[in-house]
Amino acid sequence: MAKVLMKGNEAIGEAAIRAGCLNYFAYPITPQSEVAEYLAKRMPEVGGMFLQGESEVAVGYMLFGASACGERVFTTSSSPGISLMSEAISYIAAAQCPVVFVNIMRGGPGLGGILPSQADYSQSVKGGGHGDYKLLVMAPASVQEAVEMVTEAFVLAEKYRNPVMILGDGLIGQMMEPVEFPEKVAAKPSDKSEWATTGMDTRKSDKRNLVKTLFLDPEELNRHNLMLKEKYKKMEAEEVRYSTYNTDGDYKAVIASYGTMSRVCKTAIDMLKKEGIEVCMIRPQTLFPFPEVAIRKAVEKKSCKLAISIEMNMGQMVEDIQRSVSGIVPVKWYGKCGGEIPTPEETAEAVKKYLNNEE
Amino acid sequence: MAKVLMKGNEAIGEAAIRAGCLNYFAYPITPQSEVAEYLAKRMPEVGGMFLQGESEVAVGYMLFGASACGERVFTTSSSPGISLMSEAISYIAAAQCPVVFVNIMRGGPGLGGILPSQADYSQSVKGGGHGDYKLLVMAPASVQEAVEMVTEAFVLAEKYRNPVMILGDGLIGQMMEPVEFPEKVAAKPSDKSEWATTGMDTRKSDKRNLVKTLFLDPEELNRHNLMLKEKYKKMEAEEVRYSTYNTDGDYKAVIASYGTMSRVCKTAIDMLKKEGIEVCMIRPQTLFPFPEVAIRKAVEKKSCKLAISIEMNMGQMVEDIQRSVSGIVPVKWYGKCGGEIPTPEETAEAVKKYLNNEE
Amino acid sequence: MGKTFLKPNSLSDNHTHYCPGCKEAAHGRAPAMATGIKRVRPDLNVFTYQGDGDLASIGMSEIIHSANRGEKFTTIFVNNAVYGMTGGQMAPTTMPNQKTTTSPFGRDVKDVGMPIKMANLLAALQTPGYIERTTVLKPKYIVKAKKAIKKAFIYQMEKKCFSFVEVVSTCPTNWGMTPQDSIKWAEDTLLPYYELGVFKDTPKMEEKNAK
Amino acid sequence: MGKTFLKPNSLSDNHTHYCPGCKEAAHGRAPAMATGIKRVRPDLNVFTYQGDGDLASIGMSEIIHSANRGEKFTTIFVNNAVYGMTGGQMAPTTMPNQKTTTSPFGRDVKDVGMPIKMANLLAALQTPGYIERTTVLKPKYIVKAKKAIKKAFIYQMEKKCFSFVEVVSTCPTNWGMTPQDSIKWAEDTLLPYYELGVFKDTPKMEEKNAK
Repeated sequence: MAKVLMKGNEAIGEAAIRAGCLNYFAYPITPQSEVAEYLAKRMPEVGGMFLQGESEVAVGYMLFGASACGERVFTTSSSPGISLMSEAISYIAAAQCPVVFVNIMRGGPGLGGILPSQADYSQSVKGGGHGDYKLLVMAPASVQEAVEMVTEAFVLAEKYRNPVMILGDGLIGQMMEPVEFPEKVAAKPSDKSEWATTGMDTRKSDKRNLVKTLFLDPEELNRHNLMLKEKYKKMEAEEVRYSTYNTDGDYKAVIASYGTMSRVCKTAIDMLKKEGIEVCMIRPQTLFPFPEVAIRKAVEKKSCKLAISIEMNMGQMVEDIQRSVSGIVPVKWYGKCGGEIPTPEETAEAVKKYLNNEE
Repeated sequence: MAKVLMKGNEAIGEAAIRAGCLNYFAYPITPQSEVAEYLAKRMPEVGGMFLQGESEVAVGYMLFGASACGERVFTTSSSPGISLMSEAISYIAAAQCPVVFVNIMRGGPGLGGILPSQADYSQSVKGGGHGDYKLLVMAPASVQEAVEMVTEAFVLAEKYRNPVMILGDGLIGQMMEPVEFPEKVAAKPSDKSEWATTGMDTRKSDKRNLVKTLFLDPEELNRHNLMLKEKYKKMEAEEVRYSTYNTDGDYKAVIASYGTMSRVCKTAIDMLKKEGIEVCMIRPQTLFPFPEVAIRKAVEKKSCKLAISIEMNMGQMVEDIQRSVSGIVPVKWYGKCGGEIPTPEETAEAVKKYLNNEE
Repeated sequence: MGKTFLKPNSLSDNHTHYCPGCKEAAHGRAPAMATGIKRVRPDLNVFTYQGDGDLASIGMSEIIHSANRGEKFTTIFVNNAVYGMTGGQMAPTTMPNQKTTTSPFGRDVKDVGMPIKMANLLAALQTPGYIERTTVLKPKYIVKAKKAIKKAFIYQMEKKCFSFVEVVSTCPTNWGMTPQDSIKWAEDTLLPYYELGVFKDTPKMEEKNAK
Repeated sequence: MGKTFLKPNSLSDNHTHYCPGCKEAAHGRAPAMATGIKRVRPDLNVFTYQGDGDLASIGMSEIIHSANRGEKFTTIFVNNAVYGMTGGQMAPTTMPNQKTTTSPFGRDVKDVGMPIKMANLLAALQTPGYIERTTVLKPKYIVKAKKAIKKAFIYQMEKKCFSFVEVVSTCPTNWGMTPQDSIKWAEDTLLPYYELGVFKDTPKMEEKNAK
């Protein structure tokens, strides 16, 4: 297929349709409203469904209901909207429904601002709703990668019967880039007959499926949680994705960065290289499961003195880097947030300062 | 003052009143509804105010409004209810309002169960709402300590102008224990004239206060976030609280445990001692800021082979232990969740197995 | 807690496992969940079964918007003037001066307003098609309630409209009364305020007009 | 976005800093925030200023419950049949067949129902004291709108009741019209559906009855 020039938000909407997801519920919020605006036009053309919910709280449960019927369904929102879905996300994870969420992050906390940010890392990867659950979290660094991750998100969500979160920053949603949609996208939907409440007529079965999250018997609830834990372990074993940059030489520091920020880091690494300073990057493409081993191995190289987490937030991934490097090298942080995006020059400068022990 | 026998939920309500907090908004949810039921009777007696909000979402903003006026205000809820407050919590932290939250955790995720749990550790300590913010999180291990922490929570909330979360499990709310209320509790409210919107007449001032979280200028939002970050660093420097148990001898393992679970661990440690196995415990009383240094120092003792996080969840504190021990010893986890509380016997057994390398 | 489930011609005998498939929504969110189901599977029959706190307090927005969009499912609203499952707290439907665990001195209407009449409120919207308030206090009322519920499901199966059947009911446990006393109290106190009757029946009106 | 702020006798000249203190609530939550303020500081004058999506969509529950509790603050609801700040999406108040960014083929009432008349809906509750719909489309309407807003604040200062003033307005930018065309469209389309007038004035009624 030929490349087309598209805004990230629109490309995400188109990618979902091409991945066979014809159901979309959403509520307006900047900077992701273009997804709804695009799909309001596009869904009727492909026989799909779009409903603007009355609130993000309601949208969360619309997704839950639709997914519990075994239908592919997704939503897009931005930071405060995801907070409002927290309760529903916990329910959806508990009930093992394969909903795909896209968070085009804006500056926070609170009302914050409408410019790009990566400040919902902890919310998506660690916390968010109540209880023990994990989202499979993917962080695209380009419009092209956003399209690919949306495509894959539905497959992974169904493989694990688990919600998947695409964590994009405002730039991913707002910028235009050339994008190529995958040829074969509509992967065969997984067999849902064992769990989805599709109606007896449809399934031609005597078995009555029940989608629930209430387990009043504590032993049963403990077992349910242990089963979920096993599932998350399996994700950790099988679904870690990351890319590397400039890892061949004797680098002095490992940068960990994801999403749009990682592109700035690449340029900074090139700039440093010209000055004779070798620095490499591990870019997590999945934030959960996290590429712990890759980062640990990277810092084990003898020349490496430092790991630096570079994020468009106040240092949320730092703790995962600390866990990963286990004290082998010190872990530093550099970043800005709320729409302020560090320039390659500032980033290179920050790395140099750390390497010179100035900070 | 003499000791009285009280149910945890009621003692928490009484403690808030004695701490000078006469404003309470809440929504019914098991297992914390007794706080509202107690205060519905008690508030009128002391000239206080209780309003049952229509939802946890609304309660979150009632708290925000009341606190922005400079009044002491608190709420109590349980796991799904806290998820529904996530957006408001992010706003309240961003606007630096000193609201006190009490979460009497129940089994999750989703609807889960109504029995005790500690499965909202990550939500409270790491994630929850969107954006870069931190709650000061305290975990009481007894009704007495819950009373003391509620008392202190208002002081700390006002000192830092930051929301404080008391993270209790269902047992803390439901069990009856003898409790002594502090003599002098109503600490002098901090000076709020610089920020609270108390009305011009009241303040006799020309300065117009504004409570807001919107910063459309990215530089301003970045500065706001850096200021918040400094505040959280100050908490990390000054407010870490923990207690220790059996740390004198040459222990083989360090247990980290908090809340009700830590009481089970104490008994397990005593049992192990009788068998000649020395194990110590660090009990975090603040979960943020986290007693990293104490745990690190504890595992540095030569005899120590292991750190074990013991929680009524699937292992949420483990990552903080990993960060703290920085690879000095391996980190293990033991726990149950959803109302299943490990017995001292089971806990001792789990510790022994780890020490014998059986798992 | 609200429950949303798919109803076949008759429910299963198994009390906890409805068929052919059942889902549970969070407190208040059943209408949103039912919307989600109906939008992707309009062929399935869906109803929500909700109590006072669930529907009239935390779920107010969801029921109003679902009704106003004309989602083609059925809501059965059991109004017994109190939160049941969480243990008898004051609901938006609690009567003036009625004592509950969170209104121990009785509901003070000066402080928290008058009880909300959900059927009346939903009838103030333009879209919803069928709204009736019934009761099951005595056998003479039950026949009407059954008819109303049947009509609600027929309208759904005919893909006609959103239907809402309020059922005024008792809660002896949380009212602290014997079942008999609670029936008397409900007849004397609830029925005069929560007037029974059809508030809206658009399909019937349209049928009449068509003739 | 909803804003809740404390109003003195006259607002400050500074457009972004109201006095003597101002707060901003999240989208839809201004009435909850205003409730919080009024419950702890009943002496302060508080009003919320809300748009379509804010009040009629995401904030539906908050406005209904605040109104029903009879919270003694004032709500000014600017109804221009579309989301403004987020860029012209369909609101619950959007007119049938009206095109917006999320209803590009026009609002399909068969799919999402008829527009919600907020003043009418709130008037179906028992508690709220003063509810009026006004407009500022032409000078002749503005005098009435001013009077309504003044009355709403007087009722608040007299601690009488919750007051709600709906103001039918235009949004030329998001309607894609010239200001002049948008006034014509609003008069021809909005006013016949959103009928102007007083829906409830309990303090006035009570005064009459007392005489």
